[in-house]
Amino acid sequence: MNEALFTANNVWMLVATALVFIMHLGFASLEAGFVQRKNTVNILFKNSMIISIGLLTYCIMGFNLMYPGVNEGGFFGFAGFGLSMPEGDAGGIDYAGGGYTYWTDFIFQAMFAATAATIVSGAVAERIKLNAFLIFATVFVSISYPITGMWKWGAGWLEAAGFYDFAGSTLVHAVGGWGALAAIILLGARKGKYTSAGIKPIPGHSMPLAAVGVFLLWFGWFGFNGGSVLSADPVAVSLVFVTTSLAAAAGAIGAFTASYLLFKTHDLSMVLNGVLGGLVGITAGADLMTPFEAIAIGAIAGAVIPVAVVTFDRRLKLDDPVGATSVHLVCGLWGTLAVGIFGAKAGLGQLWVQLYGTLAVGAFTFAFAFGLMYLLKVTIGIRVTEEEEERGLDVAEHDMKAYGESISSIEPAGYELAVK
Amino acid sequence: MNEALFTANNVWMLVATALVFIMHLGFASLEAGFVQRKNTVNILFKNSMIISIGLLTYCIMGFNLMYPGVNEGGFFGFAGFGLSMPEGDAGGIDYAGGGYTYWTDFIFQAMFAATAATIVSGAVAERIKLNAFLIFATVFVSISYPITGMWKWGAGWLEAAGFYDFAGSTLVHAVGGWGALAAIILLGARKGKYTSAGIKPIPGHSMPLAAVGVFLLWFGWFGFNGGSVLSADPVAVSLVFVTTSLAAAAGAIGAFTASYLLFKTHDLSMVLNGVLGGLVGITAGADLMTPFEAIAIGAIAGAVIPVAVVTFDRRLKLDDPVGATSVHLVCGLWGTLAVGIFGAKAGLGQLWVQLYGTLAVGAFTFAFAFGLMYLLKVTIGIRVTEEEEERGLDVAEHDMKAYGESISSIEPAGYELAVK
Amino acid sequence: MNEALFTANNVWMLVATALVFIMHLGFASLEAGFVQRKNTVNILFKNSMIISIGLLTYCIMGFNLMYPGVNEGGFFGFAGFGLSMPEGDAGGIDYAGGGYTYWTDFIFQAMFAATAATIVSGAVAERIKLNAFLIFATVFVSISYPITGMWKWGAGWLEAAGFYDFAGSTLVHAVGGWGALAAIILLGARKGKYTSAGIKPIPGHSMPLAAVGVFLLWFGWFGFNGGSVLSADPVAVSLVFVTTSLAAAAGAIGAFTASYLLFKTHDLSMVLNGVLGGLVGITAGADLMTPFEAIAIGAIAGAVIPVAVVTFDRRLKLDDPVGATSVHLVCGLWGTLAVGIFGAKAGLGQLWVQLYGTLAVGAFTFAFAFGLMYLLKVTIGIRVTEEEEERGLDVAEHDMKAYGESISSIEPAGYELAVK
Amino acid sequence: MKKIEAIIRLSRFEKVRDALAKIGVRFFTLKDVKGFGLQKGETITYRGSTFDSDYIARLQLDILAHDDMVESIVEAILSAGRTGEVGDGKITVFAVDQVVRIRTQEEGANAI
Amino acid sequence: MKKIEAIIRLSRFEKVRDALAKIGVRFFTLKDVKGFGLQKGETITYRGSTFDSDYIARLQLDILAHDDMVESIVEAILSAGRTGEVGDGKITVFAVDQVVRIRTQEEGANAI
Amino acid sequence: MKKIEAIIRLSRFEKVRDALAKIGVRFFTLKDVKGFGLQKGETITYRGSTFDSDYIARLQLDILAHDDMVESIVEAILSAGRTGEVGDGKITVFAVDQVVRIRTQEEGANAI
Ligand SMILES: Nc1ncnc2c1ncn2[C@@H]1O[C@H](COP(=O)(O)OP(=O)(O)O)[C@@H](O)[C@H]1O
Ligand SMILES: Nc1ncnc2c1ncn2[C@@H]1O[C@H](COP(=O)(O)OP(=O)(O)O)[C@@H](O)[C@H]1O
Ligand SMILES: Nc1ncnc2c1ncn2[C@@H]1O[C@H](COP(=O)(O)OP(=O)(O)O)[C@@H](O)[C@H]1O
Repeated sequence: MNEALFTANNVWMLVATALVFIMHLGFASLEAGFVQRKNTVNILFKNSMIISIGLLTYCIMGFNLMYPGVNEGGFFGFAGFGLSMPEGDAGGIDYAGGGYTYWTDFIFQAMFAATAATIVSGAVAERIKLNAFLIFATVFVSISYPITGMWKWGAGWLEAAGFYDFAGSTLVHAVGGWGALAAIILLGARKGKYTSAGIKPIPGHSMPLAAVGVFLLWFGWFGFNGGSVLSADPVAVSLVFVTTSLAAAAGAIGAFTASYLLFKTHDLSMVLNGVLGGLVGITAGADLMTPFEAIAIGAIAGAVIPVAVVTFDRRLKLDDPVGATSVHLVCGLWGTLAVGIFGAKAGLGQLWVQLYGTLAVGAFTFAFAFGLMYLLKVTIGIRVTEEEEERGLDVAEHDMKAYGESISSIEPAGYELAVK
Repeated sequence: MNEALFTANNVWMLVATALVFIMHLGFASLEAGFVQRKNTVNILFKNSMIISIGLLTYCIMGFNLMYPGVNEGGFFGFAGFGLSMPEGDAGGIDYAGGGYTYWTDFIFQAMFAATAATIVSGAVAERIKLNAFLIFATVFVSISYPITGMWKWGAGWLEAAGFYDFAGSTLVHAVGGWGALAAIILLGARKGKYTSAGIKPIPGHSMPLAAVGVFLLWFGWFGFNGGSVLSADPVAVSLVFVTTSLAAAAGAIGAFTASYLLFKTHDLSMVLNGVLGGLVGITAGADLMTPFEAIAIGAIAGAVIPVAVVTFDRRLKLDDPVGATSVHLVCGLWGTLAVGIFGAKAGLGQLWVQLYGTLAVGAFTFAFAFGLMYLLKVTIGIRVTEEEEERGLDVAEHDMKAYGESISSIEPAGYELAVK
Repeated sequence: MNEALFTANNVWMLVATALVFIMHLGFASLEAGFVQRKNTVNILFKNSMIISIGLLTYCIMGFNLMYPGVNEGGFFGFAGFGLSMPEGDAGGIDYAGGGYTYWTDFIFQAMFAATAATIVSGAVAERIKLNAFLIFATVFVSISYPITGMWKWGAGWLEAAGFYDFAGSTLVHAVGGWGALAAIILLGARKGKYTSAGIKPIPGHSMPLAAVGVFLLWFGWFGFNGGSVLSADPVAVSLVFVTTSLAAAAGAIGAFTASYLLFKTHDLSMVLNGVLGGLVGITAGADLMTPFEAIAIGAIAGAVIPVAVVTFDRRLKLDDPVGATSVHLVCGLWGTLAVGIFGAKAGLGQLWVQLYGTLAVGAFTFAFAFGLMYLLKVTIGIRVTEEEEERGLDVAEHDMKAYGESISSIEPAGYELAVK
Repeated sequence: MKKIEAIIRLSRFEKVRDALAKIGVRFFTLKDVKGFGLQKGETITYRGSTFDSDYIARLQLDILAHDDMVESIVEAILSAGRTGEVGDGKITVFAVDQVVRIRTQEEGANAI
Repeated sequence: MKKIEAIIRLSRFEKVRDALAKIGVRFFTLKDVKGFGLQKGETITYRGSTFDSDYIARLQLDILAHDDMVESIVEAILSAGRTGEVGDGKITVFAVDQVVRIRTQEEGANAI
Repeated sequence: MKKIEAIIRLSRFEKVRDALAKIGVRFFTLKDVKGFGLQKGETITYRGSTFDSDYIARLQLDILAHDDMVESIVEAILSAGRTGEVGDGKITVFAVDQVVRIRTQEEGANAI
């Protein structure tokens, strides 16, 4: 390994880190766009706090829980609090075979960690108490996520068992999705959503914000998947770019088609979720697929989205304003299983490992999240009052408005005459 | 060529790919900002679909039409459907002299391809039928764009003739602009735009969205032009960064000055379009210019924008809500010709090649786009009904609103007292 | 130095350049979000012009004022107008020890330069005359900023004195902050802000825009600080990523805590400013700190923000709509001093140099900015009329509205029935 | 013929609408208004300053009705729009000189 | 003096405005209102659920007029605002007790 | 009982509100309206075309008042709302048949 190659590798890993960071803006925009105007400040506040909390707790303990370097093949390990850079080349060129430095490793992984909590934030939007959510997110991201992460990426028992999850269809997305599911079961639906008269849709307040969010997520995913190569290996990274992009594109087409067949209309929110579904779906096997396999995985993920949304929303009456369970949980499962169906590792044996691997992670995460949320529910309470919900969390929790304005600047919608 | 240099080159090409991708968000934001509120979902929907369709069709056939590897110096070639990565080093370090891999080549080019269709999308906004547009975009991007692209970048007859187009002033921007022109001629102006009482301006609904779009386009252009070096050659790429930035800046100043002289006001939409004009203008010769030549090219492009906008809008009565024809067609032509006027290749001979080259591409593209659009017009129809146009395409085509809201969250513009 | 390493270094420096560029979008969004609706076009216009003016003037003279290559250890030097690339390797691999090319050097530094003026733009928003501001920004960025920049980065007297400012807590942020302070003193508060009845807050018109801006600034800061390593040195750049991220995160938590203690509410605008405070604070010593030192610096910066905002706003009655003085001036000072308190260079001697260094820069900048603004005030005037201020600068200066709309597209807030 | 203007809470809109439908009011016009008054508005904090928005968002319903319907409409709004807390709003009744239906040019009682 | 309130379609605004201008109405006040009623609103789909917005956006014009102008104003609105389809809206005329022009403090007929 | 409708400039709102408070008007309803008329609107330029927005944003205050308060309310608005430039707006007074307070069902004068 020469210094130049090490440098090129590390440059790529740092760029990937920055790209994963921007996914947090993607999530913030998407979720802000999909909630009502009166809850916009709240969701932006939560997402600003999650990335901050995520980075700090990962520095304090998460990183050493996830990559303990001990108890290989096991369920749990901990290398102590804080970060300690190995001296000299051991933290540099020799740290990861010339792929990246110790610091790069930490910061890349830290950006991932906060993602799981962000996924929950969208699902519980518009009704969860701020302090309960912040406590939940802190504990979830600093304990639950690293433990299941260690099982696979930290050389734990799933790694030993041959489970494959390239960039985290299970370890990040399904984990976030299970957390979201546990939370919305305990939390209940938004007021007025399920009435005796029927199910009332509660449209998000800004489609442009939502679309900006999805494009930024796609952009960030180049780092999320591309960085998971853990070096700048030209063929590997460029293949991942191709499979990731094609799966996202196929996800859009899949969702477009399925939602048109189901609802006879062109629903932008479905296409946007379809893109995300395709991205989540390809994530477990982005390095294993041919372009056409990537398209197949993405198209199926996209087509599943409208069905999943309607199932959660109407059949199960689980209220998820941004579709986080459909996108991250359902497509995360699908992507994990797809590794056993398509691509270089396809086979019944692999499919079986993928299945029990993802279920094991899911069972742990769901139990952890449910227990934690339940504890919060019976202690400090997890839901705002009905009146606060009606007024909106922006005023109730933040004394703010997202689009504040003084009276002297009220601007009526413009009207114009023909050119003079 | 050593592995480290290959890796560094390829890292840059992949970063450039991601940057070109984000231009699609730039276009989506810009176009959404420049249309009326009631057509916002529609434009976001189209732009989400175009990038997806573009990537998939380019994978299926576009790439092999544009880079057939056969019929050098000719007009047309096709290497068959689908992608096939050359085995071993032939698809890796040896694929492009160590510049990038086969996969990188495909995905970088694929991101470019969808751009041409996106340019059309803005010009036809607010009145085209969704299905007609999607069919048009699909055919345009998978057949017309690759064919003219092959003429130059695929080693076709224009390459042989010495035509120069570094990153696509003609092959991408003017092509998109000609497509837009053909489309708006057949489509006609928006209802109420040209009345007996005069010409009615129809202001876009969000200048912040438009400004975000332009900054993102500029950001992405570092990849668009910088990646067109096709390696990370330090001097070449950094020169391209300099010329690209200075031309954009000069475009802003040029448009600022010209629009102030013409209209006696500081029109933000003109300055934003001026930045884009400067970028389109420098694109053909970004690697050939000194800083001062870049400034000259950009300033002229920027100054041309207000004149072009007014000419299309008032003299020719061609209704183009986002100014795509002015920015991409006019400045694309200008940039192509500028290669014969400024910089390393300047000269009458070159100017002549530039002229007939860009006209040849334009003639083919215009004819193709006009024919295709005409076919759609006489078959499925290309224009929504008057009533749908009045209600807005969001409701008419998507049953959605961009800024939906339930009544209980109506928030009046705030009013405040002095601090208590 | 081999070519591959040079290429990898230069790739990183160019990526960093693009990231610093996107900070201009960050500033534009943040400032647009924090002003009233009626002044949105104006702030977007100013920010589009500043980056353009900044790049052009830096090309014409700023670069050669800041890096004159003469008068080392001195106060002033000038290498002549325009750019001239050293021939051959002298402008390439040999230019900066293989770190980057001459062109890269210029464009990276040019992106920095405009930042200082952008900081002023937020503080003076909603009341400054457009032409006065543009003249101020042009002169400030082409003369004042490069001169103080030369003192340290151009090998001037502060460099000789041992003053340390890694990426510009003083040279960029405090400089911008001092300029802002001088400007708002001369300009006075917005009409109606300080009345006999008390202090009237004037809420910004879009928290989503502000939040997007802050995330983009954080994103861009990876290039701002990471690029200031001036090579892609893996350990150095990755450490900077870690310290920068942790300081930003700690800034959020610091501002969250302090503003909750002070105001008993969860103020999003404070948390957003806290992130920026943390980023500004770490900037002077991002390469010198351990993670925990970075957290300490960021947390203190964040906690200082609410106190500083209230002090400027209520005690000093200096009206700064976006909090630029608190974020850039106060945290810039703090970050500069922190180099003498925390990290590898900590010590009383260093603290003393840091103190007089930052004060010297501040004194020059404040005097320059105050003098310049004063000159403009007594000549062309710097403030719009009361009536223009009331109508909003968008209409008064630009004849535009940020959210224009024709009457036929007025869309009432939606209301829905239960699903049929 | 009378015109009834009712200022109600946002949160009571659905109940009032349903109550009106039940007694046969098939059309009305709705306006977004702001109620200023002694009722406390929302407390807003921005950058460390707290202030009071001294209004509350309200809805105004305008209903044209035959004289004999007025009483039952008022009743319906009273019972559906009431929370009992300060700020429930007001109902006002005005005399109308003339009503014309634009579509048919019908006048008077037939136009309602 | 009378006050005329006319609820019209958005799409008829320009015609009505021009018709009013032609008969010499130089001032009026415009409000954005929502019409609830039997007319079908827009069908909206969101994330797979379809629902009906049960109102349509309308404009309300308030015109103060001398008694002798009322008839021609009503005529003008009737002819310019009519499409013949359900939902064309209504014109209502009210008696006014007093009008004052703020600028000049003129009262009554002179204030209009 | 009377209803007073006052159309005023945005920039005079605070003065008018304070003037009303001083004479004991504790409640009113506020509406955003657009004034069309001879007063020049704002000139807007967009992509090189100049046009005139032919309205100006205005506020409408609706105040319910006892008969004996009407005069002083009109006075208060006249003095606080006046700039003397064209476009200061108008005050209109209407007779009210009936007022009911929703919270208490009080009717008539007590309901104001
Ligand atoms: N005198 C009035 N003139 C105009 N509007 C009024 C008047 N009194 C009340 N309103 C309107 O009715 C709303 C609620 O009435 P309010 O008197 O506060 O309720 P309550 O009768 O329960 O005390 C107010 O916000 C205001 O919009
Ligand atoms: N009784 C009423 N009270 C108040 N507003 C009404 C009434 N009837 C109609 N409107 C208003 O007029 C609009 C259109 O009138 P509508 O009766 O639907 O038209 P048409 O007379 O053609 O059937 C409605 O949307 C509503 O705003
Ligand atoms: N005849 C009218 N009918 C309805 N509204 C009117 C009428 N005259 C004036 N207004 C309203 O009052 C506003 C200002 O009045 P205007 O007559 O322009 O002021 P001035 O009396 O100072 O000339 C107008 O914009 C309009 O909203």
